[in-house]
Amino acid sequence: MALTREQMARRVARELEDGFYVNLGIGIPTLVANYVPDDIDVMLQSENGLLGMGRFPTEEEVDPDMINAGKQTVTARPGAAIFSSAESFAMIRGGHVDLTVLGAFEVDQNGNIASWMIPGKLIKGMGGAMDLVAGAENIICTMTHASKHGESKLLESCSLPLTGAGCINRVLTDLAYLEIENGAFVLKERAPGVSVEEIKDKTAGKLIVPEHVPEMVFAD
Amino acid sequence: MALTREQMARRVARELEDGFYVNLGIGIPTLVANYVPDDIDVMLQSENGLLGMGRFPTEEEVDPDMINAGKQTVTARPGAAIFSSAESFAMIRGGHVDLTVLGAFEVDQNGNIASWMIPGKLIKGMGGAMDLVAGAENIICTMTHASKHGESKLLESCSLPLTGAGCINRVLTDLAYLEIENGAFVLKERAPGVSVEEIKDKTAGKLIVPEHVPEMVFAD
Amino acid sequence: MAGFDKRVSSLEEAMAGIESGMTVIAGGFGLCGIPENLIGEIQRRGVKDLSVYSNNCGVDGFGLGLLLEDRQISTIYASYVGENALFEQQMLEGDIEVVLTPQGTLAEKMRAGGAGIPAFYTATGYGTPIGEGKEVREFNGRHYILEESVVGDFAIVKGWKADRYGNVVYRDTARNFNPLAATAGKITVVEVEEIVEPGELTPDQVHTPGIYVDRIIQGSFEKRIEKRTVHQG
Amino acid sequence: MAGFDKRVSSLEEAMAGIESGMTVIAGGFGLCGIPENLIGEIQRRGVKDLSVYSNNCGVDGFGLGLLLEDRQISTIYASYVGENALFEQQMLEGDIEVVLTPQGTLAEKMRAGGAGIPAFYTATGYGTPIGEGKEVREFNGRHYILEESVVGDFAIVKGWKADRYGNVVYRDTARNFNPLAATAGKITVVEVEEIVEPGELTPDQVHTPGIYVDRIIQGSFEKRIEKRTVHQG
Repeated sequence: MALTREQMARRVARELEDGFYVNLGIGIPTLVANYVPDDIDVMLQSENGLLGMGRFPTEEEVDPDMINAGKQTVTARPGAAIFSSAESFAMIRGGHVDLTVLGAFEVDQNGNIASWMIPGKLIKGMGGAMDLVAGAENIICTMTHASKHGESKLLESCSLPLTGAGCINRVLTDLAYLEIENGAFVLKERAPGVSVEEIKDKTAGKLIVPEHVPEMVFAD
Repeated sequence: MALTREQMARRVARELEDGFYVNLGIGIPTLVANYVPDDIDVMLQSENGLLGMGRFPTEEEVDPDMINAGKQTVTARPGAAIFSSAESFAMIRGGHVDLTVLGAFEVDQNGNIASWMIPGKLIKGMGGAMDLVAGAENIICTMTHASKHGESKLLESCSLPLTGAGCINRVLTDLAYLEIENGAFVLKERAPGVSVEEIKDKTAGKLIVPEHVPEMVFAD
Repeated sequence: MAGFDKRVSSLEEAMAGIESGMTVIAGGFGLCGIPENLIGEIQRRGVKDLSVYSNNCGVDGFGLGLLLEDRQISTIYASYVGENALFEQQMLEGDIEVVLTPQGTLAEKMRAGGAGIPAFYTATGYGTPIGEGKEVREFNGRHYILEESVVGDFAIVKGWKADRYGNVVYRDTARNFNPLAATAGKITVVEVEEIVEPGELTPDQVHTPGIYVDRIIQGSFEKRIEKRTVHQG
Repeated sequence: MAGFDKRVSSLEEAMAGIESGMTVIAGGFGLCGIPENLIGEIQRRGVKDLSVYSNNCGVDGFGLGLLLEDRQISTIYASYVGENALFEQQMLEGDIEVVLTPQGTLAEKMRAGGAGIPAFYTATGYGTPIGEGKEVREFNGRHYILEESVVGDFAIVKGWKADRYGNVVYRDTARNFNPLAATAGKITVVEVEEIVEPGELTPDQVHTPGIYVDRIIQGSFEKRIEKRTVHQG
């Protein structure tokens, strides 16, 4: 069975370490915040200028001056800091963020990522994504393994305009967790009940399958 | 009679305009603050990170955390702002300071200035002077017209290492007020009792003497 | 002290001098911290052919979206154009030139422009369409592209409080691009919620020192919320 | 929450890992806002051959002047070396390499280093000895030189207050180079006068967000005054 969005978020959350400063993109990455293990603490960075993003506000707390990069109303946790966009991207570009989680349309075996436009179809803009992938050394890309039509999104070479070149080394899809090494996807874990064959079928890029590929385990 | 240091400062102060942000260098330029005309207000910028420098503190007010770029203890006036060195030089480099007054060893007819080192003899460093002369469009250079030995400091070409190239257009010496235009010093005013001949003698660079060169007047 | 009293009493005075063809740098992120009333005044004046630097372009009927309606913007430098149907349409139809610019690069372009830095290198966009045609240079084994900074004819900024000298503080995440925009205008206009007496803002806490600011106006703000998300329970 | 508790309890712990040959970026302007105790710890450790970026080099017997006494510094990047006889002597005798760097360029080198900008153009120093051997480029008819940024193995910083997360505020003009230095260290150590509880520093007023800071230590400071000037009357 392919992972649900929640399971994907839970799997990503296992990569968090105590004391990490983390930037979570829109969509599935945002959900990761709900699954931070109890025994660790992470600090969320929102690129519009907030370090230490807290939960959503109550009705009474809603404040138009307090939003996150997804434009959602949020709160700040005690010990938060607020700053300008220049300072925010100084942090990001300067490599001070420990982990970035973001979605993508395509990733390829050389660590290229495409996530910001589909020519002639969709132009939303890159927002902060190009800075994030250029600045972080530690990026997890979350995406479905293939399109609805079964076309692989893990490619030999991205077909869409790139967001960043050679910057991705970890991918979590609804089918598998993979690492990118030396021009290939290395299959590290399978979603529960998903066969290596299915992953092979849906991976267009070069795939290395180790002898043993463990299945992910979700406690409940 | 050559101008005193105080007269030099008074003459420079006449160039101040209401609402000017001004950076005053060490020495004679610092004295300019004492002669701001009563009917105007200027805001002093100190490059260590203070906009709105006030008077010296009383004994009770002395605070080691509040100094100016000359390392003197100072106060901040109401409406002052304090910031980092990066922000301070953003202001300076970005051309936001209206007037810079600084001393020099030599100035030449092409607007070059030398003020920061005498090879083999004196190396104090340029501090913020190179940024100031590169960033300000409006600079007044204050200096004695000639050395104690009678050697001109207003040259055809600076002999000492430069602080900035082609950036000076106004010079106030103890003998005269001059503007630099098209590769020449233009004599605009004489110190009281100083002859055009004396100024000519002590100016090594190309000097243009208009038909009428008014004498500076000091009220008291 | 007239020389430092930067208060103006009307929006007309606040935007005096803006003309068609000018470059305008705007603070704000989404609809948060945007200079609502200054945008309204630009709309009222009907100046055309503006080049605008702003992270977003508002939404249909609010924020910079207002200037799209009247086709006042010819070129916009922005990082994100989503959530604005009219914008997307004008872009796809070629009515407006959109120079998509990574958010951090956009921020740094403004900061550098204000700081007298004409250009800087960044790894952001290297190897992507954003890097095409730009100089590439290697430093310490990594590739970077050269980006030029920007100075606008006008910068329009939304602050929280200011004094008459033009010292400004921003509130929470309404800060965003505003302090950068404030440094990068030949004429910088700041609208705030409250004008306070000189000395009320602690010097240490001033976000934008008055030296960058030319005009200050007090206004009232709708502060529309783009995505109202609340905590359940 | 151990992961964000950056407090250390001894100077030894604060400077753990510093070795001979490393690059150290120091905050402070003259003797104002200098990390007195961290400098003392570097002296105590006796590490040699340091490259130091600091606006000044203290005075004889205080501040970074202490490290000159024991010849621990091999290269210093500074804008001003006046008021330090030992410094001038070591420089003239070639015992120490001094790379005189314009103050604004020094500040921007630190800021850019922390911000992932490897190099930038500035007009400062063009046409002077500082520009010799550096790339010159013209933008909009003006000449600029290329300056590279810096990241240090350590940054040593003096703050006023900090919380355990490493958020720092500075006091008055003791801010100076400190916030820039704080961004530019692979390991950034901040000594402060007071450690406060998380939440005591208003998020809007934090000068250095904790993400830049690795270690925080509380200390006491002599705060020597270089030029005590008082108002008469």
